[in-house]
Amino acid sequence: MDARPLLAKLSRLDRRAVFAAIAVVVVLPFLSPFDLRATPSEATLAFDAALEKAIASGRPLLIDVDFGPQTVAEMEPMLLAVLDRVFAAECKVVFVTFIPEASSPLRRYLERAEAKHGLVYGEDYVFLGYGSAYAYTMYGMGTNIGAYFHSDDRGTKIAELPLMRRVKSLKDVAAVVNIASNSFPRFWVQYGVAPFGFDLIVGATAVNATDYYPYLQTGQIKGLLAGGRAAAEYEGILVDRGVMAGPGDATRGLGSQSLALAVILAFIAIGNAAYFLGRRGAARKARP
Amino acid sequence: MKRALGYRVPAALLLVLGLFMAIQYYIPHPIVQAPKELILQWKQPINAYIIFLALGGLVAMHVRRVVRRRERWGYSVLTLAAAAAMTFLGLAYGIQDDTVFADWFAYLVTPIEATMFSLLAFFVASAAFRAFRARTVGATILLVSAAIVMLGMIPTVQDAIPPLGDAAQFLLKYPNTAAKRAIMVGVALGAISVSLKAIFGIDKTILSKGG
Amino acid sequence: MSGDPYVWIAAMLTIGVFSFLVEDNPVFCAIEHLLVGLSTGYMFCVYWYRVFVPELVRPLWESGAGAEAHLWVVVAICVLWTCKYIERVKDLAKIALAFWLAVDLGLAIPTEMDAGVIAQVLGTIDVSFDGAIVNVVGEMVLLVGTVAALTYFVFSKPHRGVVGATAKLGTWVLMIGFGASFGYTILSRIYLLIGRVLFLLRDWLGVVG
Amino acid sequence: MRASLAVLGLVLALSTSAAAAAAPVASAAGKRDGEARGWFDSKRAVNLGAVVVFAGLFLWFVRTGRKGRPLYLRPIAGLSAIDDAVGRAAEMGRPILYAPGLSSVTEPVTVASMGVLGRVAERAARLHTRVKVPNYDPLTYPVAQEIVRRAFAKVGRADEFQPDDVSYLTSRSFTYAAAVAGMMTRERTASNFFVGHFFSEYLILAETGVATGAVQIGGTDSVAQLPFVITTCDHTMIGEEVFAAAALVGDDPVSRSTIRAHDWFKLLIFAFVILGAGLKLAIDAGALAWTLDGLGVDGAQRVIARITAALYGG
Repeated sequence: MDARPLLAKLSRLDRRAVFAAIAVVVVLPFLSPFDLRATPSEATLAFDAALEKAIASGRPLLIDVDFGPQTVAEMEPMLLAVLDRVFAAECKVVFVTFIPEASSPLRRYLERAEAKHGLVYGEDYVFLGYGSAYAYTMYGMGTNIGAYFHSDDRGTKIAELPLMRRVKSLKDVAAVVNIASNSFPRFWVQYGVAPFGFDLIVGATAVNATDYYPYLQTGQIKGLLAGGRAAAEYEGILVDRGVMAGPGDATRGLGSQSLALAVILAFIAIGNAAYFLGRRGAARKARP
Repeated sequence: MKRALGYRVPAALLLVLGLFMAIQYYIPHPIVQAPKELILQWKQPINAYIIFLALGGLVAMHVRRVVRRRERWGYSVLTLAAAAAMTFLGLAYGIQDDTVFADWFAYLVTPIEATMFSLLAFFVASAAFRAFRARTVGATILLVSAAIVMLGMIPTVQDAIPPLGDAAQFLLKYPNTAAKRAIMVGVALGAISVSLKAIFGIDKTILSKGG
Repeated sequence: MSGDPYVWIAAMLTIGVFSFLVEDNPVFCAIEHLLVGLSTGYMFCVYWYRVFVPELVRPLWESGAGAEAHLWVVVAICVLWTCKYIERVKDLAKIALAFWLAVDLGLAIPTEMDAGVIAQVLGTIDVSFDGAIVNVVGEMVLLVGTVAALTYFVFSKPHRGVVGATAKLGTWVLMIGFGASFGYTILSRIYLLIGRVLFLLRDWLGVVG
Repeated sequence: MRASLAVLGLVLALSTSAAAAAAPVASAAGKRDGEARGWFDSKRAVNLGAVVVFAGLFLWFVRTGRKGRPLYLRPIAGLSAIDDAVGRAAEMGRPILYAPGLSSVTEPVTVASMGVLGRVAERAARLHTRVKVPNYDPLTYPVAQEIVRRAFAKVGRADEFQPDDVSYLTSRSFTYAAAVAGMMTRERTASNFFVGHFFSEYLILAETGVATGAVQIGGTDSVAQLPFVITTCDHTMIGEEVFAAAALVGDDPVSRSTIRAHDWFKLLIFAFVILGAGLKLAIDAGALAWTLDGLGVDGAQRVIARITAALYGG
């Protein structure tokens, strides 16, 4: 059976066939789920170590959550894992966000965490709410948080919150954790770490994370969770450490992701095979 | 007078304030930092006002499209209705979590945007299928590098062939960082050069002398 | 199967957007225009309640003429910017634009030099050849790769001879880097699709636990 | 204006280098209370030095550029392809799409994009072709409109310019992606330009453009999106090439000449990298300590420790 006409047809395959294949492969694992464990990468181990160091210091943390509902699948598991870790260790945390649509999901996560860990608002954690003009506020918070957040998300004045009396500026926090689906970590480096030099720990989507490897290498960020896969790796670490009862959504998503990658590689192979056969066939036809 | 206001005054403001914003970076003294802090705080309200004007421009465009019955004007009616409804809900009942405004955002805007975002999974596959063909040396390197990283990221493959996972990590850690670092340096030099050109009035595109 | 009408609407909209993959159709066109309209309303209200009123209108309203002087500068800039839409005084808007340009472009010079040049150059010279062989090779690749890739961005010398060869090597380093991050990005894109699939299968149809 | 520019440049260079020289005195005063309160933050002396050197090179090449000496600059792929792309759209009688990216016009890359937009709009005006510019940023929107209007006027076709072609859509990235994808498919734009800063939504625009069969030219400084620009565009301007293209596009000899400043500064970076890496290797291998002892320098360890902290503190 001469494979060439089949492969030739495949190389001009309509992209909708590729779309259909991806849809099938992503849905399948959820109908018959299988649990896949991922070996943690260096960046994930650095993230864990940096967060543990910040918790051990006993000083409060600032967590800046900048992901909207669109990137929930990849970023929510990261945030939930970090919340479990910091509150299990009774660490005090100040939350903030620089994108408006992150506020309401973050309130829901914090309400669930408050119930789960028995937290007291104002003492164990504070949510400062949404601050606009991100880069400038980050730069300003380095010296004076009160100037940019007169009151918290619930409208109470900063001075009335016990935790905020301990956190006047970013010099008073052990580390800044930025879970972001956009490029805000880059602004934290440029307007926060460069001028003020505190520890920055980043959770990002896979695509933005490849941007931050240079920052990890230069030490400008101390740890990096790179995408949903790193979230699954970190879930594994916390499950082994007994902080999380069982694997979260990120681990379950690994199945879909692995199959989808395999399908894309198959299409790339087909495309190249057809391309070379097409060229060789044309070359043979060209010879007299 | 019109000539001066038209170009020379903005150009002078750009020169003086531009140099100040650059030089303040090196002078922590409060006399310099206080005005800078003030200027940074102005950004938020001015930004909001500029957005209102642009939204007004958008609404005006859709109204013109309806009035002049341009192509697909029916859809513009939908846009105007949606904008009016959302604005009314927000102004009348507030925008806190428990309002209809928040529900509309959570159950109308968010799913559409999240699904648009998820289309990327399909487009990244079709782009890979089309573009990763070993036509030239550069395209071949791109293809091989992507294939190694993809294979290295599949947990079963990584456990079956450990060196593949290491190769993927190597590519992401060293050549990828080298490429990004060179691009970042180039971009930074380009950005500084463009800033200087604008501040010193060499590049007049934005403040558009004349015309 | 979910009984909540909002979930049904969200599911219909999700399927409507996916239909764009097959081809552009009136349903997607309607959803797109609906989205633009809703976003317009959303942005107006969010910026009105969260920024414009608390930062400018309320302070001005409460303290009247005695407001901190700097708020009047904000008003002045807003008025100047509005002139862009009034034909006779159009050029006045350039003053507001110049202010805006000065703040961002002025601040870009030192911050770009810090984060874009100095940090990256210091990172490049911080080579450490101790440790495993793969790290030593890696550090070499990183050092030579960065220099070669930067040579690709040399504009005033024709890419011939030594410069040409280095720039060629630089192009290959760029291609390796792009290939690696493209491959790595596919992961997060698939997670996005997983998020929508979970919404349809779990929240809407209730097929998945 | 030229004289005042040169004088100002000198004043800038002198005052900042004087400040750099006075750094130890001023910073010592500032250091006493831990936080740099004085007139100079010594932690940023290196940054200041680098900026002063770049500004000096820049102003030097502004001067030589004014003398009008022809300067060689290697061709930039995306730039030379503009004319063919516009020609193709004119032949097919279909509009051009120009997406100036998502950053504000006050960001350097968008300023560069406005320069390229001016060239594209001018070519399009000459060939009676419409240029659709969907905007994400409320500040870029009126500036882009002004630039396209000026391009049509410059070619004497002010009447053919349709203001609604340059429109503001929204400041939400995926609403913008949906609207532009719809625009490309329905208006059947023949050539698409994506020049500026993009985020994840870029691939939605570009893949939709490829599906419509359009010729695509891309240029961006966003490192994360470059892999997708490479695989979806016929011509790509990588990072700094966007800034170089903007300098070349105006055919202004002074702007062209400033690109030499980039290259000379890169030369300094090459030298610094080679010396810096070499010195680090010498320190690691202990060669530096050995030579210093050989030369009878006492306290070699203290000197090396200070060098390591300064250069490789990281």
